[in-house]
Amino acid sequence: MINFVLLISRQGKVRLTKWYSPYSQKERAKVIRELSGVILSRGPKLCKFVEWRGYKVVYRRYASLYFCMCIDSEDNELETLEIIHHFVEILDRYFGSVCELDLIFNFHKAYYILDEILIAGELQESSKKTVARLIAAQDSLVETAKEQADSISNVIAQVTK
Amino acid sequence: MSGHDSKYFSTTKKGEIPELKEELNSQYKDKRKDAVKKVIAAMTVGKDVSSLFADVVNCMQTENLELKKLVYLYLINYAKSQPDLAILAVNTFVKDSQDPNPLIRALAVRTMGCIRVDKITEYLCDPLQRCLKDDDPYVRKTAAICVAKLYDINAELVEDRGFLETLRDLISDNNPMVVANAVAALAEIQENNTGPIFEITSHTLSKLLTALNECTEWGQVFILDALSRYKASDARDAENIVERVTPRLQHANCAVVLSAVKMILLQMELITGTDVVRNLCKKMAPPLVTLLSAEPEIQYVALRNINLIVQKRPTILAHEIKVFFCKYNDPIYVKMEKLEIMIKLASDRNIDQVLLEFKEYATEVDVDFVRKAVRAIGRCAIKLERAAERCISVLLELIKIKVNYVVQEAIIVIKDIFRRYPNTYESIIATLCESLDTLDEPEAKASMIWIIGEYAERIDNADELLESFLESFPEEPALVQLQLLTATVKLFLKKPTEGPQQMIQVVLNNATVETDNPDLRDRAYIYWRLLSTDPEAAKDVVLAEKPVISDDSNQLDPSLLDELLANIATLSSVYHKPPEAFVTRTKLAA
Amino acid sequence: MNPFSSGTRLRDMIRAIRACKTAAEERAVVRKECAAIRAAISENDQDYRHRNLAKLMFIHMLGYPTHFGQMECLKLIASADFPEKRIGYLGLMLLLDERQEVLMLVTNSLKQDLNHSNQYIVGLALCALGNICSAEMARDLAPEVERLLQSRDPNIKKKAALCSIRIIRKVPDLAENFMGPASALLKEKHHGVLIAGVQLCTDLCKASTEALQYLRKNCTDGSIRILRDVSNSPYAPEYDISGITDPFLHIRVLKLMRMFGQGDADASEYMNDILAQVATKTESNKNAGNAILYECVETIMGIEATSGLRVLAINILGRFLSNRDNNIRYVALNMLMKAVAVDAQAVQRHRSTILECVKDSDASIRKRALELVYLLVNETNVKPLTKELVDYLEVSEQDFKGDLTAKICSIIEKYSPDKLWYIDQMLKVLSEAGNYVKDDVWHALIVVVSNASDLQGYTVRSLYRAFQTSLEQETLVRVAVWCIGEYGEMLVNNVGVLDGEEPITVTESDAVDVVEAALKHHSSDITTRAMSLIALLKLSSRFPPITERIREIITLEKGSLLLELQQRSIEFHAIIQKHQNIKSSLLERMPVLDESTYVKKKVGSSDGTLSANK
Amino acid sequence: MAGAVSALFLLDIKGRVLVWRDYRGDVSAVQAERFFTKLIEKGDPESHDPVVYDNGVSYMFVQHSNVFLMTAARRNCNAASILLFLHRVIDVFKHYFEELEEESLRDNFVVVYELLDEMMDFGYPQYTEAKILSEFIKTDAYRMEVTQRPPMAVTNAVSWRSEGIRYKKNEVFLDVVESVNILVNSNGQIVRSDVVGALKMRTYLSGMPECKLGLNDRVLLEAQGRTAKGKAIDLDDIKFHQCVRLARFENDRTISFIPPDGSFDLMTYRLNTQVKPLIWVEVQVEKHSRSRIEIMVKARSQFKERSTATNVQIELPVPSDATNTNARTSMGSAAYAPENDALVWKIKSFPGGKEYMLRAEFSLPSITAEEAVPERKAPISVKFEIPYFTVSGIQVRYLKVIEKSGYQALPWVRYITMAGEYELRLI
Repeated sequence: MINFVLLISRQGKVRLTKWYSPYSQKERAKVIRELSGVILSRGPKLCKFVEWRGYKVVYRRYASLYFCMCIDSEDNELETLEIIHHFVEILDRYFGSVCELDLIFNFHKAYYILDEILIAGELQESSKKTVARLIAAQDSLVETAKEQADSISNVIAQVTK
Repeated sequence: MSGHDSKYFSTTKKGEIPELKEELNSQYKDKRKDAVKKVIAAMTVGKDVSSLFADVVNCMQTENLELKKLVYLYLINYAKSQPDLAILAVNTFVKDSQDPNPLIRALAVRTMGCIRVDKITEYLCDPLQRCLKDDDPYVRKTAAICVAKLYDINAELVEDRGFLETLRDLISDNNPMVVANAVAALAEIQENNTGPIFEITSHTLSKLLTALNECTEWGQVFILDALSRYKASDARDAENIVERVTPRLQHANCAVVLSAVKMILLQMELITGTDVVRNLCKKMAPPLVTLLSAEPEIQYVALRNINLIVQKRPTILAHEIKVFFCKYNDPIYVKMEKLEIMIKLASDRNIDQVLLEFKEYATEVDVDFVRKAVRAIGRCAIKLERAAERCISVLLELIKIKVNYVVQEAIIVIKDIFRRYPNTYESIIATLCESLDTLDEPEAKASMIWIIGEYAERIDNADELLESFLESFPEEPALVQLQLLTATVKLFLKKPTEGPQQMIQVVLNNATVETDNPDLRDRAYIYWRLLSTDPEAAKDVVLAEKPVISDDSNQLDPSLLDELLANIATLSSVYHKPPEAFVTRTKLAA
Repeated sequence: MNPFSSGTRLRDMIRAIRACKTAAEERAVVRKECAAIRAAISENDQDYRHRNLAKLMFIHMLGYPTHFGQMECLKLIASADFPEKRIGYLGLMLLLDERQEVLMLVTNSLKQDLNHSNQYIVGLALCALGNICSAEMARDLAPEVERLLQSRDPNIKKKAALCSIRIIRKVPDLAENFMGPASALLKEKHHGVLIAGVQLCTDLCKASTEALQYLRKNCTDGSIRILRDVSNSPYAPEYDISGITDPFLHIRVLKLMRMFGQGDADASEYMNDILAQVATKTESNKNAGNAILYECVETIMGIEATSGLRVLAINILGRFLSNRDNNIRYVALNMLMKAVAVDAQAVQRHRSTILECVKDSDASIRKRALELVYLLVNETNVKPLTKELVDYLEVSEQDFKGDLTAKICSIIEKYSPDKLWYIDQMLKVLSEAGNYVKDDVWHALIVVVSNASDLQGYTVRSLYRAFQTSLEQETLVRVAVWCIGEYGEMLVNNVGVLDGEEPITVTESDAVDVVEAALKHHSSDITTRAMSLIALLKLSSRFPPITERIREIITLEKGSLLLELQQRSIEFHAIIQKHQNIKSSLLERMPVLDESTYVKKKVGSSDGTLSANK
Repeated sequence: MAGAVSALFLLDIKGRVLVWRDYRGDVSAVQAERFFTKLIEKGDPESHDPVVYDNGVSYMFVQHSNVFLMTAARRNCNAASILLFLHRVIDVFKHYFEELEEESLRDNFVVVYELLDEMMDFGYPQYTEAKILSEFIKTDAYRMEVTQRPPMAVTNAVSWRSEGIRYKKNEVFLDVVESVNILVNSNGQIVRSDVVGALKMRTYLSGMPECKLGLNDRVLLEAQGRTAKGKAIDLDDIKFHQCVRLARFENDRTISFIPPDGSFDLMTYRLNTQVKPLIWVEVQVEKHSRSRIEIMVKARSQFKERSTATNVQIELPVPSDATNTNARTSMGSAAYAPENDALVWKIKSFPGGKEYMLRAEFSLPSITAEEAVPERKAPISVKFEIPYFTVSGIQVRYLKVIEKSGYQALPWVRYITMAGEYELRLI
């Protein structure tokens, strides 16, 4: 299983963290510090796996961002690389040529997407199209609610004018 | 597999190197300059631009000082990887070293010395020779350092070409900066050499003391540090030197002050007049205290040094303990050092105040600092007999708060208090025993076990208490096992009843056939043999009278202390280790 | 209106935080923002609750405390509207985890939402439950989830399946309740549901043997069919990854098949064909294909496969090992470790390649390779392999020296053909990397030496020589000090000189010099110093003429602040001073620890720790 | 004895190299990484002491804004000198780029390299006078094609001042600034107090002026056999700018110097006398329930009525998750400053012999933090300024300026006392 997902920038800034196993706040900070130290200093030609406290951390770099997933030692590292890429492609499709800033200012959307891909640290959906459809449906639910709210406040505004 | 990743999140450029190559060979001066800047920028962020070597060197022949500096910088970086190409640059270097502009002459000789390529070094000799005798002091001061550079690359060459003599001549140069750099260079060469390269005679001494008044602050440090090797011939000589150095204590530069303090302390060794010594101590105190108003990093170095100084001359800061009280915003590393010094300066006169402070610190949030504060209280008890009781009552107060690490730290130090004042404070053992189950740190456990063994005859249930540790004997760290072994032997010798007799069997068995630790086995067998051969002798040996331990606040061995004092302000004095403990002579093939 | 609810937008807050240059600046901005949020919370501000929680999530991600906002998640979840619920659940998953008591308060809301008519709201609840539920909540809500496994909506079904995984991980007892619904999922067509269902089955097999038996019986065929379908599937753009249809499904079903085939010849038999097909037909020029091959190899190794299939698997690993991609090399090394148990000979063929990997510039590969080399050592190759590794020890990176040293020592201990070789190798390691050698290793060395009476003279002399150059290597110093104490006279008298050994001239006083140096050297710790004291005591018995000098050295420690040193020095001083008559009997050669019982004990204890870990 | 450093690194906040200058070729850029790994091993870099040792290399560092300045050395170098040098490097960079931060270093890396080359040679500190350096190392904006030469000052005995400076109006401003440092225990006892003074000068003088400063220094006045009209004072420790002739001062206590151009600290001094706290603060804390806390504060000025403290600011610590902090004051205004976990009470003007009150209330959230660490016990800190007043009673008796061109230059002298580290511990 995937124990946690970590997204860190080249500058060591955390862009997304998702914990599927319990870690206290203090441990989380320590994990992030340790791993960013190890991963950011690895050269581009080295393998994308780091053994760490009996687990394996699989990472993949996209420009300035490192996507990391910590898996159990018996899990398939090569598949995890594909899961990371799967996530990135869906992000890319959603944001339209995704960039780091998209993930910073819309971090909650990145989380929504991740929640359609992984649950309980396991893969949920292998179809990018399906994920996109589910997210779009939920986004539109939110939009509708917002429009309703706006129109209500408009009505109120009209009345109280 | 990274091929298609780049399309995400990225803005990469392609073909940077060929583009730069083209620009470097542009016919326009400005374009070339910009290109070299780009190359240096790339080098700065760690990209490998060594393949542009020939193109960059081509830009070297220029009137533009800025461009020249950049090209030189590039050369320093890559000459080693391209020694054959680096030779191409030699002509320009030689030419530049005769440029009418002293800035360029100095730049050339400074840079050449940084290019650690043997072939180039030979070409360096003639320009260096000239520059050492240059009219401009700026060039001479640069050349002086360059001799040390050359020596580092090829010592023989330096000796053969007589550069050492020239360097020694520069000590008499009329320019103080040149003198200072010559001193720095000579001192360094001497350091790597067993023969007498740089002997400080009384003649050089007075030259250097004169230069001291005129050179830059950094130069003053070089000179003072070099002079600290000088051995004064007698007390009068020493006093003279001290007199010339003392004004440096008023310098705003902390490094100058510390190096001056070093000089004075060293010379004081020779001075016999107690008045003179007392007077000097009085003079040094205020500047040392003022160091604590400096930047925290400097404070740290100062505190590490003051720690040494007060071990040698306790009176210097005897009345200044308050300045070492911790401020709320002091960085933790400063607080830790202040604590050390507070222990050293604690006296019967100020102990009440000091204890109040320690108590305050013992309730802070930083665990290491709290532990250190607790230990400090105990160490004051060991140091000050008349205050011991007050210290112990503070420790007991802290134990009552029942913070685990505070209790353990307290027990460790109380064990030493018992060793310092036997038969005085044992009444508190009962209180200590209450915390027995909470001990999980080896040192605290070992200390408690020692206490039980040592006072077995006064603790009614000593056998029960010790027995509670026996079950886990095989899993305990060696430190605890060894104490448990000795404590059980003591118990048995003091109370040779059935219970202890069984316990000693268990322990001896555990510590001989059930372990592979040779040290533990040796220890157990010796006890075993002793007990079985001659029980009376065993009593005599194991329960032999212990000398009372002494005050541990000046822990350093006197000869080491002297060596460290001779190294005041240096890393050695920060580490409290002799230089050979951390300076390794291996050179990296970087 | 409180003065802080300036009502900055989420975007503006993020911008303000990004503009900070130092940690201190950032802290100040965040603290101000948090104070404003706290004020809004205490005023029960509804309009901004949504936004404030979003801000808190961002702040939480940066590592600041956000405990005061936890209740806000619950309030949002309890709201009737989807937008509120969506952000509330997200906050719940980010700001809380299973260990917080507050989490229990959400159980009721979850229950309601699991029964909601809106599938997306059900989805949110399942997701939250699947990601952070505690054992208690798992028990409370398992019936709801079980029911949702039979929902008609694939979105709910797949989420419920994964949520079930979390539930049985937290409460394995519940596994049986899920067997039936789980096996039904394998008949679905929807890939998401299939993937989730396959995983659920795999986890059920791990959780309970009963489930394993049930599923093996009912689903082996089904799993084989899924694999066959997906691997023979024509081009399916929705699931295609570099020419392969749904590698994720491939891999997960291969995993499940491994569960079924493990130790079951019949089930394995059924799988042979399809595994052979996957192993031979899968494209290996892209990562996705390799991921499948890798999983397939593992399944082949894990089940009762035919020998032909195993050869196929080992060959795939051989190809992986020579791949230029470091990822592939890494997984090859990883899998070869499992292959050793199946076909050691075949793995041995790659030994030299593997040994090169130990020296790779990639730390991950080095570590894997070292583990593998360790498994490959046997009596015939131990000498050359050890030499390679010891030579490499000298130039290896500092960070790697610890692992490397441990492995070398363990190889030497396990496979040494003779004691002389063992001692020589150990001394080399101690001199080169003594500071990385663990206690049990040097203890064992002393056990061996004390059992080899013909080699004691040679050993003590070698140690004496090594000491001169490796004074900084703590464990070497300890072993040297102990041996000099115990066998001092053999050192001085050149007892038992071996063929080809150069005799040396060491006086009694030279021997004492060495121990004294160890006692006083700045790098010596308390153990080394304590051992030096015993060695000195022994030497006073071995070399009576210099007893007085030894007594003087020992006396110096009588005031030592270090308890152990003081105690020893007092005792030893008393022995020398007052009990000369019994001294020699106390210090006779120490009884030897019987090597065979010792080895047995050591193996026993390490087994013990292993089982404790399981 | 004292060796030199091998290289100087400028690192960003995450420990990555921005610029580095290799002086001796015996360390590599990898070293910077090792340094940082070692540094964060134990957590926060800011709490690490400034000397880090790893495998034969000693690293010394200081932090400024988002930049680490670090040297790597394989020898036993002068730590005091190097660390101080790093601080001077900061000053020089600040002089050049106004702000020293990652961005300014990146934007100006060419000048940074040039400066590193000039300030240090072969690992030995050489020259750190920013003003003089900027005469021959120019930033892009001021670069000229004319060939630069080293200013005389670089190697002169007067290394801090160039020749040929001209002003139409020759003026000297002298500010005497005294900071009161005080630490009061929770029982109201003064634990420590001292005064640190500085004579801050700004000179706008032509040519090479010789200056002489006279103070009411007891030692000097007694040596001259004079009893001053006013009070003579004892200064415990005096530190002078390098322009002051130390030997001369040692001899006859004369403060004579050729000043640098512009502003500098001519001298600093320290006074160890027990100072009566100029502003006294008393606090009472009442916990009404676990979540509601009330504090009452009294502040009293304990100096003469004719003086007035200005910009008084009293910082009262509150827990980091305090909510709804409300305060009422009898004078000035109080506001919650969450960035400092404090309630800040500001009083613009606080005459001597007065007493003001503050009453504040706040609540705490019902859920406590997961790993609730005990709160740091911050003290109350006080800031203020009292113009026209010094605690020590120091007086500038004269400041003579003599230049060969013979111009007249009038000195302008001001006195001010302010709070330094002024802390009162809470219970």
